[in-house]
Amino acid sequence: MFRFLVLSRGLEERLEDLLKQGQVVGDLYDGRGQEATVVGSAFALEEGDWLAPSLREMGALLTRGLDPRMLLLQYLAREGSPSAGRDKAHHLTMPHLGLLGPIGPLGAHLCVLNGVALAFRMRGERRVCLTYLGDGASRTGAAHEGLNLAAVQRLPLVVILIHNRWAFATRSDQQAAVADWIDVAAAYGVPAASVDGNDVLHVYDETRRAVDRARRGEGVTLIVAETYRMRGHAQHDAQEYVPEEELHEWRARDPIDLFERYLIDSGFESRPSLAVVKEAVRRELAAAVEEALSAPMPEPEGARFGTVEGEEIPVPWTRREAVYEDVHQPTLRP
Amino acid sequence: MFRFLVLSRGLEERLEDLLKQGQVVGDLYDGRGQEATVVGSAFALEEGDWLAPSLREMGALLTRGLDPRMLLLQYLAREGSPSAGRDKAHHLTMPHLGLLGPIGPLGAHLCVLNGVALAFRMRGERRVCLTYLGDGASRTGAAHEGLNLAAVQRLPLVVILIHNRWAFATRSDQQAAVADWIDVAAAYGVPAASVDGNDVLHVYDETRRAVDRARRGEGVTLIVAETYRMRGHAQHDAQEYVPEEELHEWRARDPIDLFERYLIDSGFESRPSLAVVKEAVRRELAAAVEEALSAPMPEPEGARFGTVEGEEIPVPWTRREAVYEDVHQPTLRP
Amino acid sequence: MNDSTVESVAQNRSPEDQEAEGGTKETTYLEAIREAMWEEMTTDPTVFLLGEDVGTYGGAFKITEGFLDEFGPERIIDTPISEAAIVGAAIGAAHMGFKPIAEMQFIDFIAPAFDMIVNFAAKVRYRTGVGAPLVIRGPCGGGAHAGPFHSQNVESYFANVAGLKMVAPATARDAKGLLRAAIRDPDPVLYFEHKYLYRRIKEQLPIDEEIIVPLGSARTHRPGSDLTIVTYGAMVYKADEAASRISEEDGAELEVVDLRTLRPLDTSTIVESVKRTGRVLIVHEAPRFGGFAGEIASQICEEAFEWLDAPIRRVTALDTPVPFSPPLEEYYLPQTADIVDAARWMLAY
Amino acid sequence: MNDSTVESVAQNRSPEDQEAEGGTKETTYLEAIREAMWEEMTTDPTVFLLGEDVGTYGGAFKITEGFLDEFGPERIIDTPISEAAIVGAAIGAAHMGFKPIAEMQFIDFIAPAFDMIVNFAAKVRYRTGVGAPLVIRGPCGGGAHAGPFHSQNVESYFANVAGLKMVAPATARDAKGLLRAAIRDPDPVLYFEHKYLYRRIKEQLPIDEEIIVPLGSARTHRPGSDLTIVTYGAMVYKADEAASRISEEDGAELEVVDLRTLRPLDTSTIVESVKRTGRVLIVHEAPRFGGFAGEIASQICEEAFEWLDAPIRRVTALDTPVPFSPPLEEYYLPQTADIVDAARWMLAY
Ligand SMILES: Cc1ncc(C[n+]2csc(CCOP(=O)(O)OP(=O)(O)O)c2C)c(N)n1
Ligand SMILES: Cc1ncc(C[n+]2csc(CCOP(=O)(O)OP(=O)(O)O)c2C)c(N)n1
Ligand SMILES: [Mg+2]
Ligand SMILES: [Mg+2]
Repeated sequence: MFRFLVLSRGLEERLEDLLKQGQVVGDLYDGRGQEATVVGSAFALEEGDWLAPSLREMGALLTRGLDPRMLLLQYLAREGSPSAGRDKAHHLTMPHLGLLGPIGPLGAHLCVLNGVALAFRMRGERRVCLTYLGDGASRTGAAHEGLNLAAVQRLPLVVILIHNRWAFATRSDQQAAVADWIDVAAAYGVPAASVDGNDVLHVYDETRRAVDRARRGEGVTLIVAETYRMRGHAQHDAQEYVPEEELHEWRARDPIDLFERYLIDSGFESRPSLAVVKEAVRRELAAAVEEALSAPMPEPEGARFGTVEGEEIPVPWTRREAVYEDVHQPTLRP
Repeated sequence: MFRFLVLSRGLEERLEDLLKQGQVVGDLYDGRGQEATVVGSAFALEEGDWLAPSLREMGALLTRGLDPRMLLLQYLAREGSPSAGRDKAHHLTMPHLGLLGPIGPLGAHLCVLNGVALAFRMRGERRVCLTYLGDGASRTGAAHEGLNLAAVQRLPLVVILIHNRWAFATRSDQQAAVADWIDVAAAYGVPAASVDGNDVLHVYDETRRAVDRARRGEGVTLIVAETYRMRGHAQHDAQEYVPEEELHEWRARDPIDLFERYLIDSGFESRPSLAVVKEAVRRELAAAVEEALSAPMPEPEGARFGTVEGEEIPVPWTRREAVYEDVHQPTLRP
Repeated sequence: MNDSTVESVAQNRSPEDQEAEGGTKETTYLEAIREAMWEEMTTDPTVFLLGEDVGTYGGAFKITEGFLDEFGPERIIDTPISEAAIVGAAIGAAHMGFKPIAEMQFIDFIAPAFDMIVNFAAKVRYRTGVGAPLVIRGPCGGGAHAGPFHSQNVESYFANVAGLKMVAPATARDAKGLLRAAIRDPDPVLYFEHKYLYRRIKEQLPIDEEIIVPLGSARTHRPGSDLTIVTYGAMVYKADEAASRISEEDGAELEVVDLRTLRPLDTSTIVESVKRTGRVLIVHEAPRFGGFAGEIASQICEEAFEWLDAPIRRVTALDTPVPFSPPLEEYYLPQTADIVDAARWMLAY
Repeated sequence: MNDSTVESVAQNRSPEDQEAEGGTKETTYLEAIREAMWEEMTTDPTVFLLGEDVGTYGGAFKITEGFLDEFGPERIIDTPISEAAIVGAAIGAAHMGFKPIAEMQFIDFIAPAFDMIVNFAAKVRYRTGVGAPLVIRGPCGGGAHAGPFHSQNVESYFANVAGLKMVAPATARDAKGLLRAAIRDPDPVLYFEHKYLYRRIKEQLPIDEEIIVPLGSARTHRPGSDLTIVTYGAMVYKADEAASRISEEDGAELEVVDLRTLRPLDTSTIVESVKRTGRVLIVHEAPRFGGFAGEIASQICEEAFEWLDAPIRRVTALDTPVPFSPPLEEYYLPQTADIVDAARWMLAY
C-alpha cells in the first residue's frame, strides 16, 4: 500500500516535470493529496473486480496493477501506449486488469460501469465494481441516473464520492447545497459512510466493508471521502482562488506523511525500510521515464484505426498516390 | 377550490368521451385521482407566479386560470387552440398566465422553470415558481441537474414530487430504492415535507408554507404528495398490472369525495350548494365541448409557422403552382 | 398513402417471400421485430433487453409482451426513466461480452442519451480497442398524430458520428433480418423502427428460414430505368406508390432503392443505379436542411457526376418540428404527390 | 499550417480593418469574444452569463476574467457541472425577456444538453409562439492536441434541427460582430468559437465603430475566378493558404467563401460564386460522412447544377474521433496540402 502511495506521488511528480519539458501532450490533471483515497479504496478490490476512475485517480490504476510505463506512454502520447496515441491519460479500458476508462464528459463512466456489474450478476459471478465520482461530477445527470439505476438494481457497486472541496475553480458548496455530502446517498436509498480520505487505512477499511457487502449481493454503497485537491485543476491552473490557509491545513495532513508516521509509530515499518521502498520507486520511475522518452511517437497513419470492427478507414482521396492521374478517370462517363 | 377539483375531473371525463368518439387526437394522459395534489398546490400561488406542469396536471392549469375551452381545443388539435394545432395537450407556454409548457422528454421543464425563477430574482421581483415532477420523472438526469441548480442558487421554487406509485407500468419502487420519497430532498440540501396528496387542504397548507418561504428568498422546497394514479398511464393502457385492491383502497379515498365530505361535515357548504357548483361546471363543460367540436381544424399551411422570428417556411418546391413550368427554368445555364 | 395501399405494396413486394419452400406466416413489421428479439434471446444467452416498461407491460407498443415471463427479470430489465443510464449499462455489459438491446420508448427519447451514444459508445473502440456490441432501438417517425416529441426521425443527429451503425427497415423481412444482424454485430447499432409501419405492414415470411439481412446493403425495392429514388423507412411505400402512378400515367419506370442501412451506406448500389438511370431523387421523412439526403447527394456527386442528366433533388419534410394536428402533419410530411411531381420535374428536365 | 502563417493571413485579411477612420487596436479572436460580451453586458442589463467556472476563474480560457467583479454574481453565474440545467435555465430566462449566454466549457460538453437544445430551445417558438433568445457558446475544434473529448466540431449534430441558428466565426472581427448579433438575436444561437484561433488570430479592429455582423451572411474571404472553396472556422486559413499556393504556383485564382453562419445558410453567396467559377470544393474540419458539407453540396446541386464544370468535392477530417497524439491528429485533420491537391484535381478536371 505504501508503495502505491509513493508510486502514484512519484509518477505525478515525474509527469509534472515532463509537462514542463514539453513532453506530456495536452494537460495534466493530477491527484496529489488524494492518494490515500484512491489507493486505499482500490486496494479493497480483488482480482477480477472492475474499477473505473473519474479524472485524477492515478493511484487507483497503479494499485490495480497498471504498469506505470503504460501510463507514461499514454501521457506522452506514444505509439506503444495502451491507446496507441488515440486517446489520453487514464482514458483506457483494459479488461484484463478490470479497468474501465472514463470519457471526457463527467459522470458517464458510472452508467457504463453499471453494465459491467450487470454482466457479473447475469453470469452469476460474485465480482464487484468500484468507481469514483468527484463532488462536481456527482452533479451531472449521468451520475444521478447511473447511481439510481445501480441502487434499484442492487448492483455490486461501490461509489467513492471524492469530496475534495473543488471542481475546477468552483467550490463544492456551489456544486451542491448539502451540509454533508453523505446526504447524497439518501436520495438513492443506499447505505453510506464518510471517511477521512487522507487516512489510507480508514478508506481501505470502509471500502472493504462496502466491497464485501456488494459481493454478498447486498447492493450499492456510497462512501464519501473527505480530502483535498492539493494542486490546481490542471497544470495550467495556479489555483489562485484557493485560500492559502486551507492548503496549509491540508498540507499538514499529507496522506503519505500520515501513513508513514503511522507505520513507523506502530512499529510495522522502520524509517530505513520505507526509505528503501521510496528509493526503489524512484529508480523504477526513472527507468520508466527514460524508456518512455525513447519510445517512438505513433505513425501518422495510426489515425486510421477502425471505429467499428474490421473497418478500413481509407486514406483521404487527396493523399492517394494516384490523385493526379485519377483526374478524369473515376468520374468521366465512358 | 372545490370548483377546480370538479372542473378538472369533469374535463377529463369529457375528454375520455371525446377520445372514444375519435375527437381527441393522439392519446390522453389523465390525472383523475390526483386532483387534490395539483389543485391544492396551484391554489397556493399568486398572480404573477409561474407554474409548469409535468404530464397530468390538468387541475393545476385550470386553477391558474386557463380556460377549459382552450384545453379542449388543444386536445382536439383545432385551429383556435393556444398552439394552433402545432403541439398538444398541456404543452403550452402562456406568459400572461404564468404557465410554462413541458416538452415530451420528462424532467426538462424543471430546468427551464429555473430560468424563470432566475429572471424573477434578477428583476428583484418576489415571485415564485412551482412545478410537478412524477416519481418517474425525478429519475431523469435533467430533473437532478435542475433541482440541484435551483437548490444551490436558492431559487424561489417549489417542487411537488407526485408519488403516485406508478410511472407508466413501472412501480415507483423500481424507479428508486428509497424507503420514503422525501429522502430525495436530502441530496439537494432543501427542506421537504410529505403531504396526503388526496387531501386538498393539506396540500394547500404545505404548499403555501413553501411558497411563502420561496417568496421570502429562502429557496427551494420539495413537497412529496402521496397519491395514486387512478387511471392507466394513458387511455390505451387498461392498467392490468395494477392490483385491484390497491385501486379499491385509493378509490375509497377519492380526493373530491373527501373534500366534499369535509366541506359538508364542517358546515362550510351544504350538499345542495355543492350540487350547484357541480351543475354549473357540467353546463360550462357541455357548452365548451360543443363549441370545441364546432371549431375548425387548422389549415394545412399552418404547418409553415416560423421556427425562428420572422422566418418564412417556404412551400415545398413540389407544391408550388409553377412546378412544371419551372422545369429548365431555374437551373439551366444561360 | 392510405393504409390498404401500404399493405398491398408490402405484400407484393418481395419475390423472396414467394420462394420460401416451407410454410409461410403472415407477419407484421411489429411481429418481425418481436420475433427477431425472441429468436436471438432464445439462441444466445448473452442477449438481453433493458428499457422503460419493457417487462411487466411488454413495452409501450407491446412488442415484448411475454418476454418477462419467458426470459425472467435478469434478461428483461424494467429500468427507471433514465435513458443515459440505460444506454450506459448496455455499453458496459457489451464490453463484457453481452449483447444488450436498449429500448427507447420513443426514439425521440434518445436525446437525453446523446452524450452516452456519441461520446461513449461510438468512440470506445477507436479509443481503447474494446468494442461495444449493443443495439439501441425505438419507434421513430410521423404519421401517427403524436406531436413534436413522439414523431421524430433522428438519424441526422448521428450521421456524422463515426463508430455507429444505423438501420431503418421498411419491410417486415428487413425489420426482422436487420435486427438479428444488428444484435450480432460487434459494434453499436441504432435501429430505427417506424411506428407507422408497425401494424400496417404485413408480409408472408417463411417459417423455417433464418432471416438475417446483413448491415450495409441496400435493396432494390423496385427496378426501373428512368430515374432512381433513394429512400428508406416509411417513405419506401410512398416512393413505390409514386412509381406506380408514374408508370401508369407517364409510362416511365422509376427505380426505388431502399437503403435499409444508413451507416455504413451502400454507396455502390446507389451509384450503380444512378449510372443506369441518370437521374436521382432522394426522399426522406426528416426535415430537409441538414438531413441525411446531403450525404447521399455528396457521394453521388463524387462518384457519378458525369452520369447525371438532371440535378439531384430532394423531397423531404418541412424544416420545422413535427406538428401535431392531422392537417398540419400531413402538410409537413412528404407525400406521394410530392414524389410524383418531383419525378415528373426531373424526367422533363 | 504553422502559426505565423495563420497570423499573417489574418492580419492582411480584411480591407475593412485598414479603412477604420478612428484608432484601431490589435485584438485577438479571444479578446474579440470577450469584448463582445463585455459590451453587450454593459449596454444591456438583460444580458447575463452562466456556466462552469465562468465567474471566479474567468472561464477555462480566461475569456470572462474580470466579469464577476464588474457585473456581480447575479449576472455571472458559476454553475454546477450540469450542462442540461445550464441550458434549461437560459431558456427559461430567455422566455422572460433576458438574453442569456450559456457557456459550455468545451463545446463537446454540449452533448449532455442535447435534449434541452434540440427538444426545448429549438422547438419552443414553433410549438408555443414564445421565443428563446439565448446564446450557447463554447470552444470547438482540433489542433490543440486535446484528444477526442476536447476537440470536436459539433455542428452536424444540430444541422437538421429547425429553430436553431449556428455561427462559426473565423476572424476576430466576425467573432466579435457575430457574437453581438447572436446575443441580440431573438432565437437560440449556437456559437462555435475555434480554440485554435483564440490567441493565434490577431487583427486591428477599430475602437470606436460598433462591430455587428448580421447572422446569415457569408463573407468572401478571398476573391477568385477559377474555383470556389466553401468553408468556415479554422479551415478558412488553410483554404487561404492553399489559395495562395495555387495562385503562386499554378496561376489559378481560388475564391474562398467563409460561411460564418451555418444555419441559416447564405445560399445565394455560395451559388453566385459557384456560378462564376464553375467549380466548388467544400472544406470542413469535422469528419466527412454526414458532415455539414452534405447540405451545402445538395443546395449547390439544386441551384447551380448546370454551372458545374467538375464534381463537387469535399476535403474533411477522417471518419474517426479526433485522435490525441500530435502525428495522428495532424493526419486526421484536413491540411493545406489536401486542399491544394483537391483544387488541382478539380482545376484539371
Ligand atoms: C459534462 C462535463 N462538463 C464539464 C467538464 C469539464 N471539467 C473537467 S473536470 C471538471 C471539474 C471536475 O470536478 P470534480 O468532479 O469535483 O473532480 P475533481 O476535479 O475535484 O477531481 C470540469 C468542470 C467535463 N469534463 N464534463
Ligand atoms: C425522457 C423520457 N423518457 C421516457 C418518456 C416516456 N414516458 C412518458 S410518461 C412516462 C412515465 C412517467 O411517470 P411519472 O413521472 O411518475 O409520471 P406519472 O405518469 O406518474 O404522472 C414515461 C416513461 C418520456 N416522456 N421522457
Ligand atoms: Mg472535486
Ligand atoms: Mg408517477
